[in-house]
Amino acid sequence: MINKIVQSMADAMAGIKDGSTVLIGGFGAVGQPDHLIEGLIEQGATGLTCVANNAGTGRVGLARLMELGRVRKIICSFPRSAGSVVFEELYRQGKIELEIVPQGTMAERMRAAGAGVPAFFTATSVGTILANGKEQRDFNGRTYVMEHALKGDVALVEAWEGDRWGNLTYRSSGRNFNPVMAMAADLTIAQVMHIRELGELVPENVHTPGIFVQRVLRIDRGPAWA
Amino acid sequence: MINKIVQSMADAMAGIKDGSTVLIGGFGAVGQPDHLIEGLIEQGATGLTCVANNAGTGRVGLARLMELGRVRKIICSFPRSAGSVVFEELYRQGKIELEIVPQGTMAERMRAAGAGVPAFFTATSVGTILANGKEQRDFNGRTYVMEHALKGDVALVEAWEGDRWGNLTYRSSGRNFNPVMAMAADLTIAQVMHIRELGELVPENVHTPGIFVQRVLRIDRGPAWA
Amino acid sequence: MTGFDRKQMAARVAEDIPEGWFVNLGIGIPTMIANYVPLEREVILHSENGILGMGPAPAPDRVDPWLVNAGKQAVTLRPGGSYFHHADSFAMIRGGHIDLCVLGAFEVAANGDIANWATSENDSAPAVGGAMDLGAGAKRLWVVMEHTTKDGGHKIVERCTYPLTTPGAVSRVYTNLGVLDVVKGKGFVVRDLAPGVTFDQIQAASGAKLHTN
Amino acid sequence: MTGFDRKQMAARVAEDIPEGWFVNLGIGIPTMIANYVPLEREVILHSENGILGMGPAPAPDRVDPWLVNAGKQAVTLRPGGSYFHHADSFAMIRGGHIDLCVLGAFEVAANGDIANWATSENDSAPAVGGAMDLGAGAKRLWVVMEHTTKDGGHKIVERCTYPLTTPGAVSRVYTNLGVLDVVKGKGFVVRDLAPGVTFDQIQAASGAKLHTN
Repeated sequence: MINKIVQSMADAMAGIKDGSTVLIGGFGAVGQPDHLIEGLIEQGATGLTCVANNAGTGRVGLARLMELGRVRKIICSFPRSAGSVVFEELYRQGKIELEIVPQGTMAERMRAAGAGVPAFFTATSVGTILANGKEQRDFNGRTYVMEHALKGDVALVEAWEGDRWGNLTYRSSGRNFNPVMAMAADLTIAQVMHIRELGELVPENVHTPGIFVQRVLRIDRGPAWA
Repeated sequence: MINKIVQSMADAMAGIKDGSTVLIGGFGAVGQPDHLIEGLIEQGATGLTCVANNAGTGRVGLARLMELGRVRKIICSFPRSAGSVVFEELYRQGKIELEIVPQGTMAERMRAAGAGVPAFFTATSVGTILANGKEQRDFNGRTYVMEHALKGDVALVEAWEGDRWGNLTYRSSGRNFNPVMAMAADLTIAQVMHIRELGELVPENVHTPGIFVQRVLRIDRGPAWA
Repeated sequence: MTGFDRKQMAARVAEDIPEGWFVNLGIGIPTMIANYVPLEREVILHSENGILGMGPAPAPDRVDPWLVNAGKQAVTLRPGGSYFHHADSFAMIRGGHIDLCVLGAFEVAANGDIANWATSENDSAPAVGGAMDLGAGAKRLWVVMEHTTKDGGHKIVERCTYPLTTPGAVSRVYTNLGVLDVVKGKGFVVRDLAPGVTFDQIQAASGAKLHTN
Repeated sequence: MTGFDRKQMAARVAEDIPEGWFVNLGIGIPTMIANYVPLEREVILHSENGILGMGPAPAPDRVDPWLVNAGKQAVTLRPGGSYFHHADSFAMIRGGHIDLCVLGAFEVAANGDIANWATSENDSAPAVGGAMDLGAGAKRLWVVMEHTTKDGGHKIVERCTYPLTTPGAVSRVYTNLGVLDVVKGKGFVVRDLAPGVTFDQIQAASGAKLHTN
């Protein structure tokens, strides 16, 4: 019997190696796998490259992981959210590397990694400093830059429901980067609000098929999110 | 009030021009917009380039459109289905142009067109005659070919449900090429089994958001498909 | 010189958005535009984080923590709305399916260049978000902003001095002083003046030549 | 020389597929493999037309016209199965998420090349379908086929003579005479012989050198 449901955070985090590229879902607090990030802090892997839309806020979660010196590099579109104090400090001190990627290019680079496309062309960033050093090329009279797939060793995602085959659904705008990151990583770990019996999810409405998911951990995020 | 629901086949087909590239959904009979193809036959546009997985069977639908001399070129992955007699005849007589595309490359080329990606790289077809004349390039030690976006002027798709904003759902394996083609065309026309009130479709489970759909026509496919 | 206040600027943009358009609104004044499009004029709002059909902010006791806009504010979903993932959301943008994007800006140039994300090439950690995708992908890019900086510096310029977000993308600018079209080969053309504002006043507040008609 | 019949060939392949694999089965003998994987050994079948978790053929009175496999035959969906569109389906294939693909073939060469879609470069209208995507994308490609053509021609060859589907992709071949591994730098290695078949017999039926061990 296939059973991707794990019973403990330790099992969820087992085997994440130093130097891994970790994709972290969410857009702000919504769809962010808070508990798994805490689990990663606990687990101890270091020298990480983290890919997330934002560079953490306050001194918890991703910000805490950075503060502990465990993040070598961050790849994101919007590092300067309100309250991204830890990142700003580390960046000023030269203690963290930053790669700024336009949000849509970031999503598409991960989708490409998941879909076996090593590189693609986009008009986004053409004529800006973010295109510096990138190959450019004209198609039908318009200029595009070439962007490369962005693959993860690990993806931490949040979902609404999950089953033992790893099928996931998302709630409302909690979907955001999560399905794309699930596709793009070798080891995708999902924190879910609800475990469903196999067959309970409507086959037409599975948002991330289990082929993209290796581990599912049920988390109680509390009544505010229920 | 936005209302993409049209009341007649003539309204559904209005404005399709000679020389158009027409994307036709479906995989075999499943998810194939049979009625819209009949509508296109009636409508009269000619010199068409048709993109579909198969090259038609029997002497109805796409095969009939070809038999009437209205199709200049067909782009497909599998022209030689059982019963693709019309295509075989025309092709032997040099009366129709054929572009064979691997099935996944065909889907991805349309998805790219819909997503504003003019070209991408894939390992599919490398080392085969289908890669002849295509640009090749190595990424991380593997060779890939460059493939171009495949855009439609018109897409004919079949869906299960539709609403007046153009939101669609698909049933079972009837989804196949339809959502990808809906993204890739300037004018997407959907034949649906059921019209739903706005708000009846669950927002998380809309399969093709209305932004990709211009016209919706209700069709009764009969009890076998209900 | 009276001019528009921020609410009036948002309302002025809203006037020009026809029913049926798919529209992405940036953070700041652009977000306020939604308040001035009557619900019965169906304009479908897109949000980068995977929403079509965004509605107004919820009552404080009806906030859904799972539903935020690109500015991370609580919003609602209208009947007919839908959710999708980030790659699909940006496929809509990059693929040219969004009829209109309205952004704020630091500078807009006579050639349609927009700068709205970084104030220096040496900016330590500029936050680009989805601005470059929207600038390059939307069918139309309009800007709504104050006509000048707080200390009177020019934001309507011949050439941008800040790093670009997208070259040649802006087709219209709404400011507290009026509405300018950006016309290829010509530059800024005054389309409308705010109440109590004269052409000479809006020209004096601009760092680029303005044309009439 | 007895050897396997078609059903036994399918059953022999099925033996080697472990629980938990995502597997795509081509048309013909490959499709029959599903009948020999017991449902309690959970192998998740993928179909190019957007299905994961395909189940056996339905009873004739329970056919769902919306649900067909890549060969357009009626199938069922197992609990836990899901549907998705063609681009997502081939993202699974191209992205290396399918553990195993089993195809039929005209020829398999000692270097792992497979030819299964066209019998001549001048073929008027060859039908490639998803074979090249599967050959290039699946983690493993196995072939199941008769060891020779009906008139005794070689299908196990040093070099393919027909146009390739994918170069260097095949890692194992199941035939009516036995099971061959394709080992890089070495070629065909006999892994198993069908009942009543000797090494000399299988070698004699092959157009390439076979190795033991």
